[in-house]
Amino acid sequence: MNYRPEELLAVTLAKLIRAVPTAHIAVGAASPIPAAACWLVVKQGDPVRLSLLHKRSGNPFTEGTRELFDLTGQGRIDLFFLGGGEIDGQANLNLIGTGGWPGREVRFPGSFGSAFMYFMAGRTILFREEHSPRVLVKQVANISAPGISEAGVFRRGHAQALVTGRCVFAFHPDRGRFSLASVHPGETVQSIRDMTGFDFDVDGDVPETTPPTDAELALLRSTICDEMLETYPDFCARVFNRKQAA
Amino acid sequence: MNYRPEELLAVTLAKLIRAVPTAHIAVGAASPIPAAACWLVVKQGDPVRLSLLHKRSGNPFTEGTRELFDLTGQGRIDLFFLGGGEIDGQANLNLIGTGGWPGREVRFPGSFGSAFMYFMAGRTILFREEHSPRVLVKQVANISAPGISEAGVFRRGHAQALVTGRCVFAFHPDRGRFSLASVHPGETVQSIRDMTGFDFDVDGDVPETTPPTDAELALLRSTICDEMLETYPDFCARVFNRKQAA
Amino acid sequence: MTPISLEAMAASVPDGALLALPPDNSLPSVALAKALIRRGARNLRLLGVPVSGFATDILIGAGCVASVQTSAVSLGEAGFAPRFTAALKAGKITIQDATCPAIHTMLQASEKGVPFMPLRGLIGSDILANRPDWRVVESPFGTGEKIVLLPALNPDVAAFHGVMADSHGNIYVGRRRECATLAHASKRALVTVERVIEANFLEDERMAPGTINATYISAFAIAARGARPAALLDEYGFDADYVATYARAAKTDAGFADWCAEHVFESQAVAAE
Amino acid sequence: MTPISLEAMAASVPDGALLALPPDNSLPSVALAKALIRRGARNLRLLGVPVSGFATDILIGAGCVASVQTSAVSLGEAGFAPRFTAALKAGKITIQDATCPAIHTMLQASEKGVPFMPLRGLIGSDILANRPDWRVVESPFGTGEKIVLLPALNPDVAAFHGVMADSHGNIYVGRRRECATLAHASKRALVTVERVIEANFLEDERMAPGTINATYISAFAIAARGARPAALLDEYGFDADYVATYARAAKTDAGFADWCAEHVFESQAVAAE
Repeated sequence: MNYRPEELLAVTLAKLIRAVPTAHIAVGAASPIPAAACWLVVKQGDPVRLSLLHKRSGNPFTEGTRELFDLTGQGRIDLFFLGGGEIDGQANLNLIGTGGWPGREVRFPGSFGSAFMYFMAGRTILFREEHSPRVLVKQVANISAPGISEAGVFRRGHAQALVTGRCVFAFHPDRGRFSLASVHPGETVQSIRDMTGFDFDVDGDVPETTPPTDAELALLRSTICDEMLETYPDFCARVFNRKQAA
Repeated sequence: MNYRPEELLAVTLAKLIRAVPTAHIAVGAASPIPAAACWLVVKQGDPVRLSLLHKRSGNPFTEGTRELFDLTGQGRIDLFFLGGGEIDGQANLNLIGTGGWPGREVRFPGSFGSAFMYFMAGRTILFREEHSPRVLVKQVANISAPGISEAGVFRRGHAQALVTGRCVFAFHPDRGRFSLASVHPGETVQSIRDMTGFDFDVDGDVPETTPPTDAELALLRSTICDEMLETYPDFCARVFNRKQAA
Repeated sequence: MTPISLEAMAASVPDGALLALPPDNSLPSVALAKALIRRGARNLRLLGVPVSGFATDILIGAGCVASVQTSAVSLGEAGFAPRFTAALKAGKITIQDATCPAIHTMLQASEKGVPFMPLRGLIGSDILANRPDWRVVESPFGTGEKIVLLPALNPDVAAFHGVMADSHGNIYVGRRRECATLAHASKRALVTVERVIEANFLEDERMAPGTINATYISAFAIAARGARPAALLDEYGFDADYVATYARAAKTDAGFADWCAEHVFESQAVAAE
Repeated sequence: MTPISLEAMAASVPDGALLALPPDNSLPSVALAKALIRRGARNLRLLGVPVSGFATDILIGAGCVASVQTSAVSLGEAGFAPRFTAALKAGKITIQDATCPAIHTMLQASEKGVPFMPLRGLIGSDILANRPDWRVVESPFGTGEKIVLLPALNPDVAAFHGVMADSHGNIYVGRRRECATLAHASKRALVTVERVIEANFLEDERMAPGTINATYISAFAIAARGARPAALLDEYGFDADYVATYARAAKTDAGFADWCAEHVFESQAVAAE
């Protein structure tokens, strides 16, 4: 394996981005791998606008921090990324904590904008590197943002997929369930079942997640690392072995 | 008479302003006499903040044109000035036009912010130089902004007074009627009745409107004219005989 | 993002569009209004943000307009808007009256992506009585307050004149933030500018606060003095003589036609100056 | 308007106040938070606008806080906020969870002077289930849409750190317009700044768009590097090492007490540097 797991994930996310027409993506601060995926799509030549939310210089918003939410409310954000301390089989997200409300066992930082963005973005890619029964649970302890909504509730988009360190799930809002789309090298349907707390569908043969090409790796390690260095110095140092100039 | 009618009106308005604690006044563009009154209050030493809405340099608003209305909605504007193509005895204002909706006989420019400001400013001084049965009517043809409101409608303030070229009326929101507060030199209660389309109360003897003092006139013609020259060049030329430097 | 021509911009505004225009104190693109007259636009539904001025009056005079939604139509110091007044009297246009903060609120509802937004005031006004699209509700918070809910308003096209565009299509409008709200709330924003600057305003802390992100801008065109006779921040002042001359000429159909021939059609170069 | 001292500003915030604080990416006044610790403030009800960061965690650690309303409490790259987490577990504070745009919306309602404002999303979230002060209604426009109405939120005190004040008390915050909304929505706005400039920012077209009018500012104090460890526009960057050191120290009560003694109490001069 001539690539790092983070590089596989970035390339995999990039393919999911390109699978659907996408004009504008917003990316949060804590998401270096999704950010790398977005830059990959841009550097591969797709005319995608990226709004990097916590970029210090060139912050895209001039109306203050509400602008991201207004922009998304207007329907101008085609794709957002979300994670969760817990994610369940209905694609419900828990960023609150485990145990009773408001996280009596383990308190997570909180829901941020998830209870709005998950409804109002054109679609969401769920991303969580840790793939364990602790994170991928049958039912989340507390719902920060629901995976599907009842009739009468305005909802522009849903989860497109859930990408983890072990596999890619596709989400089907009509049936409110995930199906296994591909497994990363070294994983099997059974190994995924063993590590997943929720039930999911397996429709036919499940392929292996396509590894990065040399061209993709070259892009990631050069121009994409350049773009990311200011916002994600630790990530660039760890994954691309690149230090920021002092 | 060693003063102009506009100067009497400015001084009269200034007295009405000072009669009630006033921290912040907003003044529209078409209101040079109210603006002069506000400057008079300021130059007489009262710590009043003036927001001059159409001042080109130093426009007080940095949130765009909605900020005046937001500011007033917040309860931060203690006093606003309004006029009207028609004003009736209940202090209803018509800035729409005469005849059926939307002004089939004579169309006025429109209501501007009156349907909001009249409710949300701490109080309003109504000002209209023309005092005739054409303007001061029994009932306005169309209500841009009502003088009083029914229970259950949030209303922060009402008309304090109506100042015209002939007299000062006080407004009593509890009884929804004007009373004659003073008549300008040369007018009588009867002459006011003759020129007023609506019925109003006369409580005891009606004094004559106090004329400007020499000190007030000196202020108006010097420093206040200086302040007003940029925004109201025509007014300063006409009333104070001052031309703006080229 | 590269500029398009003013005439191409005018061609991109379809007949019948709901076209939002700021008034004379708020960066109107008079250049685009004139180009719309030249292209013979028809049945435009104008929205004054929140009132209407010179650009609205000339579009009405040239027969481009079917209706106006606004809080007032005025030429300011130069008085009533003559072509608006004449067209309304002749039944050639309809008007839907509002009040300034109601228009801001309806645009803010679109900006936030909500279907409606509340506004105080209004109750007891005939404006409300003539707006079947507005609703009075009792507050669901148990206070007994009656309050108006206004529906989101989503113009087809917003048009205004910025000071400058940068290399990325970001537009500088300074403190005239109502143009930003308008761009956010509209399906398309068409902007004329004095000039294009090789820069990225969003990377410049001093420029960014007065900038509208290019993500909201559909196209921009260079039109020097494109707000004239309106003022443009500290770039140039209000041309009161120009408006007064117009107000006198436009009192009659013939006078307007002459004015229009000279100031709109005779030479685009002259018109844009 | 002339500056007051930082300690006088802290003294003006009463115990029990609803105190709104922007997070680390949005001009927090860490200087004022430290001064509040020094004055021994108690029972503060903090509001994260729309999330909470370093300043909130140190105020909680010092025992100044009774409750937090926020959309998240985090030290960003440095991880979970240790004093928040410990105090919540120990039952020393309560938390009222929200989601970012809900907090913006509740402040915008106060900014507009309306009693409530709608927001999409939220329905089906346990955040909503735990907010008895929020309402779900069916749109009165006949669409059948269910939507949340949020009540106006009017903090007693807003505190943030601007770049500079001018001679009139106008405050420059650049593109961080959320500080303006916060000032508009609050009963009082207390602002620390790096410096005071002899000028009127409202008379300067380049400064005005990033300025908050003094009409919303109750008082300002000079506190050099007053946002630190947070960044201040292009003035200084985020001090990740300072926060990481804090996060390690504040894992324990004793570690926090030591950190606090050194960084809050030892010398105001050092703390403000």
